[in-house]
Amino acid sequence: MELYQGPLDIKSIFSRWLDEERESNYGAFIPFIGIVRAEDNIEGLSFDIYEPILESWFNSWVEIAKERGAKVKMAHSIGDVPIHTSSYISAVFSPRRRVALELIDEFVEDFKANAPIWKYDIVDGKRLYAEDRSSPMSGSGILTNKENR
Amino acid sequence: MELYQGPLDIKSIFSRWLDEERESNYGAFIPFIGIVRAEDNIEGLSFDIYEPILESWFNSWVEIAKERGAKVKMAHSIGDVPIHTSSYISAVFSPRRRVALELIDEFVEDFKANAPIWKYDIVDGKRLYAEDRSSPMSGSGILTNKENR
Amino acid sequence: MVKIEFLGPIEQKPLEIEADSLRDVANFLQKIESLNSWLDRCAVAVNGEMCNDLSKRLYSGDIVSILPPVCGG
Amino acid sequence: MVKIEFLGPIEQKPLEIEADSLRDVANFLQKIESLNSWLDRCAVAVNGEMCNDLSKRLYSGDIVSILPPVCGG
Repeated sequence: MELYQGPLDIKSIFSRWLDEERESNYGAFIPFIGIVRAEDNIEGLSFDIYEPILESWFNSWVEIAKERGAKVKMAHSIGDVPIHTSSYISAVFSPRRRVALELIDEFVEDFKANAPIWKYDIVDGKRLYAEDRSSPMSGSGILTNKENR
Repeated sequence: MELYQGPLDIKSIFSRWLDEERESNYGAFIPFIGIVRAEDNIEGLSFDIYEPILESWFNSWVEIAKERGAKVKMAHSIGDVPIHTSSYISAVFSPRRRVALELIDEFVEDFKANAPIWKYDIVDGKRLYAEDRSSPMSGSGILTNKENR
Repeated sequence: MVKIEFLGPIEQKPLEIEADSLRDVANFLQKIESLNSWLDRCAVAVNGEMCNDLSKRLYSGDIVSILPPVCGG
Repeated sequence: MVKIEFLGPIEQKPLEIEADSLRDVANFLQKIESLNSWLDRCAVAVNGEMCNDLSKRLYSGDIVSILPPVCGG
């Protein structure tokens, strides 16, 4: 797992990952690249990350992938990322395409739901929490559940 | 659609595609890269392509993608491709990740089933048709169907 | 004359025959021993477009392509 | 003393309190007005590991992290 301040250099990460697994005899390589869209007059997005949990979340996917004979990789931005640049790339390597296609889908969806990353729109140079696009992590609400009131 | 003699220069195709859509305001970019695996003592794979049908097959997917606000791209090798190099890259660009994840799966699976490409193992310098891994295209059997016997 | 071409791994040189429809082509090809193992598993294109209709009319100069099982990627 | 930190967009400085369990932390946080709108939607980590168990024992020096709704990518 790789974290970078600001936008990702997607081409160099992609090339390096391809080289790293060149001799691993995987048959399918599927990267997912997130690009910051220009919408609602934003200048870009900004991200906070809680590394310890992101690390353990990612490691659990390394294990899931390993059980299927596959490998996952991921890089994400910290801080500001201008529109039309990238904040996120993840990838699956697998001997077989079905495993790769299913795994990249599950991995990216679980990333969206449970990776401890907070997103902000940048408008007029200010960070506005992207509340409408954010989801409570699994286990949310524990601090207010009824048995505790 | 791009066809090349021999293995694909994946890094340069990837970089060019990323640049081509840099300003298109897509939010998700998912390439699928096929890498030739070392198995059964093969030296590589070799491919024959029937271009007119591949072109029309690909164009039908351009239309399907367009209806979903997305774009597809594809490159494939003709002739010999050594192990651990690539013969195939396709990609989906879409504003939204769900569309992109679903489309790359459907596109790659239909490619496998219906793109008019014939694969050969290269063993001892000879081309052996990969019959066990090949599938009849949709509409196969028309020349021997019963009403015609 | 209609030209019949065999794609990919089918080791058969192109043929030219008189045919008014794809059905004529099918009847002709069924008589060629070496194609027996292929025809069941082959699809057909006429002039570069897939065709699933045996009644398809053919004209002189048309090209019928015989497409065996595929495996790209 | 247990340290409570608030991640991402929650504008609350870290707190240090006496607490024997995560339930003590929950009881304490529920009394803070400005956190009312957050707690329902927050998950919890203890010392960098997700925790779904209010009876979790806490020891002096433990760090409890409050994680609001996420959106990576």
